[in-house]
Amino acid sequence: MTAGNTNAVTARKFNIDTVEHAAQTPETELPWAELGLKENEFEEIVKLLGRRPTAAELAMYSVMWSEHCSYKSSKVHLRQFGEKLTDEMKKDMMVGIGENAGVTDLGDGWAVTFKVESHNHPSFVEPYQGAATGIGGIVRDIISMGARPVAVMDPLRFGAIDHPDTARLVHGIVSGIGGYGNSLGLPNIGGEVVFDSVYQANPLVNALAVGVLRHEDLRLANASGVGNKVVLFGARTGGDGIGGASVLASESFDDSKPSKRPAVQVGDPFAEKVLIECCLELFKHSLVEGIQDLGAAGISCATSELASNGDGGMQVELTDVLLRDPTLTPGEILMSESQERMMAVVTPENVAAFEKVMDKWDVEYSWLGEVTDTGRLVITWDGETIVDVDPRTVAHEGPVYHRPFHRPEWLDGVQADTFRASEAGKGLPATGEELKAAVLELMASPNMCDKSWVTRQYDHYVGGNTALASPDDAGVVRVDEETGMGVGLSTDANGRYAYLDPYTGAQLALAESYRNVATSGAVPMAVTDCLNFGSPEDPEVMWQFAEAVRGLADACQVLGIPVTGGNVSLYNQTGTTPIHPTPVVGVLGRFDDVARRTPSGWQRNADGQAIYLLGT
Amino acid sequence: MSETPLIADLRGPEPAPLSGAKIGVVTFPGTLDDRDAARAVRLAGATPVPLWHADDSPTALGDVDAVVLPGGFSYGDYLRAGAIARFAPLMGRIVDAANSDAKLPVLGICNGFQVLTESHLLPGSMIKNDHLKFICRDQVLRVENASTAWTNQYEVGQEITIVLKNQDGQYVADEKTLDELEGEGRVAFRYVGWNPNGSRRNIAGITNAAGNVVGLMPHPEHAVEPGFGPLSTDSGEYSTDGLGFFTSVLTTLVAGGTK
Amino acid sequence: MPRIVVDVMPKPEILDPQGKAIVGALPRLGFTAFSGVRQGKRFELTVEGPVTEEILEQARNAAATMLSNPVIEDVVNVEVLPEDGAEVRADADAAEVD
Amino acid sequence: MPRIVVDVMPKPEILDPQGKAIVGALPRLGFTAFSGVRQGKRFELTVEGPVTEEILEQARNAAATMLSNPVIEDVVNVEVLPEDGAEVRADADAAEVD
Ligand SMILES: Nc1ncnc2c1ncn2[C@@H]1O[C@H](COP(=O)(O)OP(=O)(O)O)[C@@H](O)[C@H]1O
Repeated sequence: MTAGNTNAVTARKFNIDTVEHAAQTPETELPWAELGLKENEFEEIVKLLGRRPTAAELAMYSVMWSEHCSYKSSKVHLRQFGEKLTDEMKKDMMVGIGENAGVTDLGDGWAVTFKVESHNHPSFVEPYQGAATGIGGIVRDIISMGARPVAVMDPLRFGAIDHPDTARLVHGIVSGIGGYGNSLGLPNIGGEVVFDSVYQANPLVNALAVGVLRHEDLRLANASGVGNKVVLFGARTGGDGIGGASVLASESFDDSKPSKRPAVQVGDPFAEKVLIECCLELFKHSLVEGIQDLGAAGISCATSELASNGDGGMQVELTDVLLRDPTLTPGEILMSESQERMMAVVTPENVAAFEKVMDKWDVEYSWLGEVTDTGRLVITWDGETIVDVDPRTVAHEGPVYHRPFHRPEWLDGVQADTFRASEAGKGLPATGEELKAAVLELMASPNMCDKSWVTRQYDHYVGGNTALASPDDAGVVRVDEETGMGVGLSTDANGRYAYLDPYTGAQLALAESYRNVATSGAVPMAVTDCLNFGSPEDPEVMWQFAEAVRGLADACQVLGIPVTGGNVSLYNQTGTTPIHPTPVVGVLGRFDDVARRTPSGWQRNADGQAIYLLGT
Repeated sequence: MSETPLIADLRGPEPAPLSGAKIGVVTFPGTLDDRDAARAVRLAGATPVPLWHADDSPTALGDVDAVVLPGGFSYGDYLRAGAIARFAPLMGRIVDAANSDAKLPVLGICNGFQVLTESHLLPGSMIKNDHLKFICRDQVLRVENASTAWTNQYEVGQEITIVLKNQDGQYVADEKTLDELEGEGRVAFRYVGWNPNGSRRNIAGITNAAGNVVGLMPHPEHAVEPGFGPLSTDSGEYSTDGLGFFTSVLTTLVAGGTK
Repeated sequence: MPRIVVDVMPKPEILDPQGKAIVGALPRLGFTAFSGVRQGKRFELTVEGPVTEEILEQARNAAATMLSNPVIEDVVNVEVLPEDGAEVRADADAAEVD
Repeated sequence: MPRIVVDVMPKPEILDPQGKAIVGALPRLGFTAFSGVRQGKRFELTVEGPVTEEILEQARNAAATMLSNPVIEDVVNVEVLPEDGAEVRADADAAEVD
């Protein structure tokens, strides 16, 4: 609850690498390689700044120019989602790719925002917390659009069901998703559970969240209005996500004993639930001008994106950040990925009202600085300038790679290995008994069997607006209680198809999701995707990626619905063996009245109804 | 061509409004089902009044005629379910009003039930489900006491389907307390069929001796609107069995107190 | 900074589902020496400055009223932790290198 | 029967939402002496017969591999509980009568 400089004492513990100092000491060795930057990238930073970066600037650029934050390998392909938009596709799109999540107009002044994201690697290391914080992250994206989150979904992929490590992952991940989502009061309305040994040491934990808002509540991540205040609120900043040992140890005054940094992050769903309610109250009273969630790259990302999207600059005093761990160095504070935090821009007139909302919900906050007209992002540590950059170079003008790609030679072999007409009928069940056995075997296979052992661990009733959830093909939630208007969602993917042919595989995923939404009775309107692939530095993986994106963009054009947002997850591989390319596609559709939703399968008391098979 | 036929008639019967009655719905930090409880109150024909946990003014309860403590994870349930919420300033007022001569009707649902046991308004406690997992399912209950403020619209022995969803739902108390509850007819609901969390003697809900304070783990507020709740096991139709809790309390209020 | 430890255990007569699950799983991992397991909670309360009898009394009160629920739990221990926790942690380190 | 106690705490650098919620609530009840709270777990393992060094070793192993999650938790204590737990419980009784 306290604002102000509570950490001032610690400010003196570091050898502060100021901008001035950096200009005077061009020869200083910097750990850019350990921070994941390539030599050309480091040289580019030096060129942009006209001097070597300070330790804090290096920290910012390294996290923001990472594959995860900058999309440097995927950008050139993802552009197609924008380039292939037709007027028909743009009709209801209020916000497209580029913001925290896309927004689609539902009519009657309502809009809906949704997005799917990955938390694959953290979930392998610590399944419960990795999956839990995956839900937390995607839900904050939805809040930051000005929306109330209304449901979540969780497409999951695990290794072989009988592998010794699979139980650890399945049970940890499922209870993590439930533990976090259930505590937020968000119904889980669908997802997937797939077992395939290609995901053995690289499970896929994708999480989708959907939220609804009135048009006037739409918020974007930008900082405008000179003199407006910048505030950080929610959880305190700890050493989360910085990595086991700090490579910025040079910053530390006493570098003989670097203090420990968490190996994994622990989620606090209670803090996030309070954060949701608190943000909704801020939106209701129009108390924030711009807002941004803190995910990967934390304060680096929030400050540079807010400033870069705004029309001026920003000035921030870093010693005002409330810390969970007082030993953090400035660079570490900038890189920290601590969960359950948000940053907002507030006009001076609204400061008191903002603080009142924080106090009501017992949420900690601290005022960090303000919007300026300099066009620069300036960050100080106890008054001394440690960052002075053009925010666009951090947030939006990072490196872009045209990675080489080529069709894998092995693909012909895999594709040739098809079902042969000459073998048709061989081994097919001939008798009733055999048929029964075959059906039972299919029904019992882990990928086909009933998923209620997973879904009953998820609350699908909370909110009282769930019209369909598991075991139906699409989840349906009511948006407007007056009219019954609502949305239907489905997520689908098939890594095996995409492995055989990524272009068609991605299209099949979209088509399946589209069908699931359409058969529930909704009119499909928008697409979100989570593209899970191996290393982009492998030209064959890069080809799979390029093909999948091209396939998806082409199919969206045919179906007339836009991709409004999504996420790319690369480097999903074990050693040099990539997972199957796995584009997970989510489709959202609109219902005039969810009373008209159609459940999958026939209902009880359906005696005498006719069954038709449609399509080819 | 005519309109697509409705698969199910999702519209509920229009309940007779008794809109004069005000029913408070408490929100603690981490409460999840407050909006659902308010909707149930409205569908039953009364007016929901939001109450804030931190309100410590003498008039904090306003002029509400009854109070619902809804479900959720107050304070994350991190210490024990309901353990921290129990100390909210508003809880002091509610405990006093429930114990006063006026016998304010109080219903605790799930986390609300846990808050009531932590406040010692109801005996016993809840521990982790015997299978250690969160569970969400359509649950059949048998009404064992139909004379409390919240159950008088049911019949003894009636089976109702509402929603069960919890992680710490196993009701425990020592044998003496359990015998007392049984002897005094204070077991209000029992699980039918499978016991979903290992609760002693299949107890799903209990009442205080006066019948104005009732707590249960399952969620009646999720079974009030056709199309958005559980399916009843025998008919396969949507169950609105939960509405009876809210119409019961209105009947109690009309009658001028607990039966 | 000094810390006070509060240990809370489920009452012996109350079923402990977590303890039960653990005792069932231990033999599968080759730990056969244990016939029963109960899982309780350990709280460490940090105190700024010396732990006076008054503060210890506050800890006992907090333990009895909030940190435990007397219907199902017993407070089995309230004590000041040796300043750097050294002697206690020695054991733990031994356990960790295994 | 003899019991071995295993104490497990969240690692100091890891966020402890439980402790955080408790430390926020304590002052509202007038317990103002505590600046921080961490919540961990206490396990009591029952042994049939005398606790040999071998059994203690098994307990340490179980603590490190199963009773704690080494990614986020530390085993801070593994020790044999005094036979009837008497001296430890004395304190607790004091706490309960308050
Ligand atoms: N991880 C999950 N989370 C939530 N719901 C899930 C999950 N996995 C499967 N489901 C739900 O279970 C039902 C059956 O899933 P699935 O067997 O994959 O269906 P289908 O084979 O028809 O696609 C669907 O309603 C789906 O949304």
